[in-house]
Amino acid sequence: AVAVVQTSFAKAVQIGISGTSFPADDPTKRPGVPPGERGTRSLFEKAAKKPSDISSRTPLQDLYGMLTPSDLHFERHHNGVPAIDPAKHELLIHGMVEKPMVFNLADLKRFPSVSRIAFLECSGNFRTGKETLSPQDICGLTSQSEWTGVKLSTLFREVGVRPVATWFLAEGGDAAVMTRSIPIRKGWDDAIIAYAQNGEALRPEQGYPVRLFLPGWEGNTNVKWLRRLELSDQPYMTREETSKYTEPIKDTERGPGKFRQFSFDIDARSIITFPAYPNPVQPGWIEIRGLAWSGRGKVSRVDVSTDAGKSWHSATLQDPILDKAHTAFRYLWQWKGDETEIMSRVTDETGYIQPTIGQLLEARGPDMGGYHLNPITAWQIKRDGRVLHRPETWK
Amino acid sequence: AVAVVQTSFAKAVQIGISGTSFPADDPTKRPGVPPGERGTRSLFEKAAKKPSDISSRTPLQDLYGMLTPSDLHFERHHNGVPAIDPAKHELLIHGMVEKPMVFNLADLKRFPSVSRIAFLECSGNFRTGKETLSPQDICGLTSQSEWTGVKLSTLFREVGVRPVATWFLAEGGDAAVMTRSIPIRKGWDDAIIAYAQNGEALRPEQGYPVRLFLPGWEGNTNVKWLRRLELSDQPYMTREETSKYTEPIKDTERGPGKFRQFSFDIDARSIITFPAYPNPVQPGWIEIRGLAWSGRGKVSRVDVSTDAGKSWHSATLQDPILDKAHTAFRYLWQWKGDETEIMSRVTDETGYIQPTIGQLLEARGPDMGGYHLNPITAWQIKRDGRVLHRPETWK
Amino acid sequence: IGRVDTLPWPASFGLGRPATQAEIALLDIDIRPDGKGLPAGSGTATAGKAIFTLKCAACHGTDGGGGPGGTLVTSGAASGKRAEKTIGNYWPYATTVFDYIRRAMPFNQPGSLTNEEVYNLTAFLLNASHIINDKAVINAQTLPKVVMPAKNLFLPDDRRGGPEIR
Amino acid sequence: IGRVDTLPWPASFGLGRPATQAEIALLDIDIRPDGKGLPAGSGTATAGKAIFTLKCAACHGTDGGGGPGGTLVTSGAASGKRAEKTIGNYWPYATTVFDYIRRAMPFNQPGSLTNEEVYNLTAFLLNASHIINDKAVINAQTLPKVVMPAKNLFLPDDRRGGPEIR
Ligand code: HEC
Ligand code: HEC
Ligand SMILES: [Ca+2]
Ligand SMILES: [Ca+2]
Ligand SMILES: [Ca+2]
Ligand SMILES: [Ca+2]
Ligand SMILES: [Ca+2]
Ligand SMILES: [Ca+2]
Ligand SMILES: [Co+2]
Ligand SMILES: [Co+2]
Repeated sequence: AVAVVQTSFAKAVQIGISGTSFPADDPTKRPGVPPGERGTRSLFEKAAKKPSDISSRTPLQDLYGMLTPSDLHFERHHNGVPAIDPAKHELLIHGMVEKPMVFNLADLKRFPSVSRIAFLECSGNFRTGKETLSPQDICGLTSQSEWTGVKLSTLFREVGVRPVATWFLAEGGDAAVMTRSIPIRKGWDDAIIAYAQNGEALRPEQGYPVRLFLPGWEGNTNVKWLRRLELSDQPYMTREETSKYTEPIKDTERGPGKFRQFSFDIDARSIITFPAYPNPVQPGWIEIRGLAWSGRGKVSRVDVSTDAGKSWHSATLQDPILDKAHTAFRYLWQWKGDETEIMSRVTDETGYIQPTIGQLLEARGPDMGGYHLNPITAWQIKRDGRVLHRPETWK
Repeated sequence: AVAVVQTSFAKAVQIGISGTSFPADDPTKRPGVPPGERGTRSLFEKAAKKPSDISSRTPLQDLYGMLTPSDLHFERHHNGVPAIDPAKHELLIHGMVEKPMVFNLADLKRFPSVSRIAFLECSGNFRTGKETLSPQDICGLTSQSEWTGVKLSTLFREVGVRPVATWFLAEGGDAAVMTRSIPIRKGWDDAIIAYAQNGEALRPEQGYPVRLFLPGWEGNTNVKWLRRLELSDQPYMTREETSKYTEPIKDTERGPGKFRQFSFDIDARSIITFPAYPNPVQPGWIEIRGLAWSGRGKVSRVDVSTDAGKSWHSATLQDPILDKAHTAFRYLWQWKGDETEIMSRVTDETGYIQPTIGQLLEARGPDMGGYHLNPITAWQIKRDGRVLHRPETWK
Repeated sequence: IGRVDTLPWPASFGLGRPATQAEIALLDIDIRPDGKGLPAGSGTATAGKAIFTLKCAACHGTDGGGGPGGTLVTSGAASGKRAEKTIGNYWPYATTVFDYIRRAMPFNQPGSLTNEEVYNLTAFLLNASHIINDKAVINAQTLPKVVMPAKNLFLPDDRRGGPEIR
Repeated sequence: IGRVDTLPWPASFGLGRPATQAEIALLDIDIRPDGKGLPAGSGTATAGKAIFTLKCAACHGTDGGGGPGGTLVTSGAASGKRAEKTIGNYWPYATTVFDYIRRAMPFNQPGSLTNEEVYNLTAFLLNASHIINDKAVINAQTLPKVVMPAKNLFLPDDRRGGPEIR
């Protein structure tokens, strides 16, 4: 068919009046691809995650709006993505319950359901130390989806959680058999046993066929490939919640050398994704764009500075501003070609204002580790239009 | 690597204590797939569009929440999906403007931007006539995305639209060189020149690299692969807006045989997507689920009947309820195994109540054609659990 | 209906580039009902019939009477309810025939016709639909003056939301 | 902290099936700090060392001193700021060593160890970290009683939102 079109096109060029002025691959002059079963992505689009051995980062600087395409959602797993047959997968709920029960996927989908758009961020989502870092490098371990599933409170009710239960263990069916202990209040509050993401079944990298989703809480607690929940009157002190997702703090009463444990909440954070490394800018009007979010509720405001933090201007927030969700912000700026630094600062509805790294250091001590770092992040704008990360140094 | 794992797994079964009780393909016993550049979809998931020669329908009965995965967004085009090189694509705006201008994709992306979640529906989105129709068959030409782009009003301002201009022509760069005339008020109001969808670049099937998006207006006016806008003081009377997207009406003053033209608004509509053909149900508690939307604003309420329309119950609407957007609704129902019919009925914020096909016939006459049909749609629940469409017959 | 400008924005963002008359002319292929956009050239039904037989009849049938690409030629007003909707009974403006054929046909070789060919094909289809006689010459002056049987069939949308079903 | 039930819902949706004790036992592999979950069996450092050399040393180094899979054995409290965080200075409960090894190690053959092997490896790593002596027998009774150097290092989260940075 292509050959026929090309031949007739060549003829058209000879006889046509405007044919000679159009490029040979003019898409108005050849029938396109017929309707199909699955859509495609343009081969000209190159947005991709950046994988390491243990994670893969969302290309924030290449995205638009507040949602993350499911196949660009960040990955973090502790021994790879398992291949799970949904017909064989079950969720066991036992321990301090009246009725230990097993639910298959069809059961879970029949319960009353809920959907919400919310971010998911790894608490280890921070990098700095050199100028050539993009938003993806600095903070690509956050993504946003519409999650659908059954509220965990609905299942708690079904199995009859005993009043003595204060924690539950969530266990994955991956090769790491990932486990975390979760305070029961989160289960009653807004935890979701999610089986869908952005309109379709969860993607394998996000826990197919079923995961725990804890709005606003650090990524690792959102156990993927969920196979078991055990209700208990104490935490299990798993490796992840002792030797891993804990961080040095400054304890003014009991002295130094203490560590924070069960630090679930994601502190409010924002980052400018445009302009950002590696994309240069031209002088003129620039719409500064970025994302802001908080694990404690809604974004109240975002301020932007274009003079290295000397003055701040209120950015426009894109509706809808959702609870525990990435919120797009924008600020219109005229860059006249002078060297400067631009940065954003979010305030959430609890009144928490995103700190500088200096404020974090002062509050947490000089050895504050790599978790829950949410500092204001600055981009240097060079005279030639290059945009570079302003590295933070403290160790 | 796979061979090594399998060998060591066989050994593990011999020496392990629980190994013998787990299936041989237990995903907890072999490392999974490492982090990657693009995520995958489980091979167990089969949701797909249903293509015809001219369109392809979204599998509404297989989806969750309010968003449509981009590769399952419905397709409707008039001579295939073109392959467009974004570096060569430009948008020309001319006609009744002070400054005829050409914008390339980089230009468009630098203007102040906007994002919104909204549905897109083809005005020919209705089928009936037999019992074995699914939501996809009946109304799969509607989908929802988060669209990002520049407001057309921003570009109107840039080119200096003259006060005499009352319409504009939108023209696509596909093989049909699709054209529609649009009243200028829509351009000033909420039209978007969209270049992104669900966080990433538009998909080719949805108009890559740039399309017109007119919230709440019939799909055909949302010209894809947009290459040209011409401002005018009259409509162009293109083939699509005369011989095609027009429909018979009852004109009580001027007699029969009249046709409605420039019928842009999508009337409010809803459909139950679960239970629905082809999926049978079991007796017991069933969460009736569906989507409701209106081209004129927000969904105010959805009522559900489980007794063939005799009584109606208010359904729960899933937050956020957005302007001109699919809104998920739910109603909990105990099915005791008796034969019945279930159906949903939306009311939008203008007070418009979704009609029955009888009401439509009475208002529009017996020969009302196939566009803008939004009747209440019923599912028959058979004693054996089969769920069948209740066909509407009027011709 | 322009807009009073109250935005705290620059008058221009300085993006894009001015369009030249030459590049506008290349893309500006639309034809308005008043004939604006019609190119030089002309056509007759007789010449059009020959081209139609060669390039169109395979999909639309001999003389446009029907085929896999649809029926183009029938006559009678839309009141004859069973009649297929075609140029002769459902196209309110003759200019649309020229515009549509030039931009979209033949379906398998869109954009391949010369203006002269399009004028001839337009004349042929209008004549076959009993709208013009077989001597009529169709050009930029005559085409907008052709009065189509469907001219007064269409009414603007009166749906406005609210309780009323229309 | 159960909840008073005010939902207009049935007491049960009747979905899912009761879990049998046998299937719970198969999946219930976690070990709590109080020892709940520990299976029969026991281990010693000497036996553990042999298994470690065979199945673990390639990734964690001879005696756990470090390798591509990370360092398992160092000693000294966390106050020695440059010391790597390991079992000997950063694991508050000995039960976690058993739990984690059994569920996740060896990395390339997870879930392949017998309980006896896990007891032996646990004993080896606790001994190498100078927490138990090389004669100690580790089993369901003794493991929860092992007092770890890191026991009192951890404080609950005191971040609560609001203006204060913590
Ligand atoms: C390969 C098949 C094919 C050929 C050849 C072809 N057409 Fe078509 N034609 C179609 C199809 C298919 C449609 C409908 C397109 C759509 O729905 O958007 C159509 C539509 C039309 C219409 C609009 C009909 C209506 O009622 O809206 C006209 C007029 C037309 N063709 C004229 C022509 C002319 C003149 C030629 C020759 C120069 C031609 N066609 C050659 C397939 C063809
Ligand atoms: C093929 C490589 C490999 C082998 C073999 C291996 N490990 Fe590991 N081990 C790892 C990796 C990688 C990690 C880190 C996993 C993670 O980050 O989730 C790890 C983590 C650990 C940890 C946790 C360390 C910490 O501080 O959190 C322990 C304990 C451990 N391994 C013990 C063992 C034992 C005992 C064996 C043998 C039975 C073993 N490993 C075999 C690669 C290996
Ligand atoms: Ca031509
Ligand atoms: Ca993952
Ligand atoms: Ca085993
Ligand atoms: Ca399409
Ligand atoms: Ca024109
Ligand atoms: Ca247990
Ligand atoms: Co934490
Ligand atoms: Co319409």
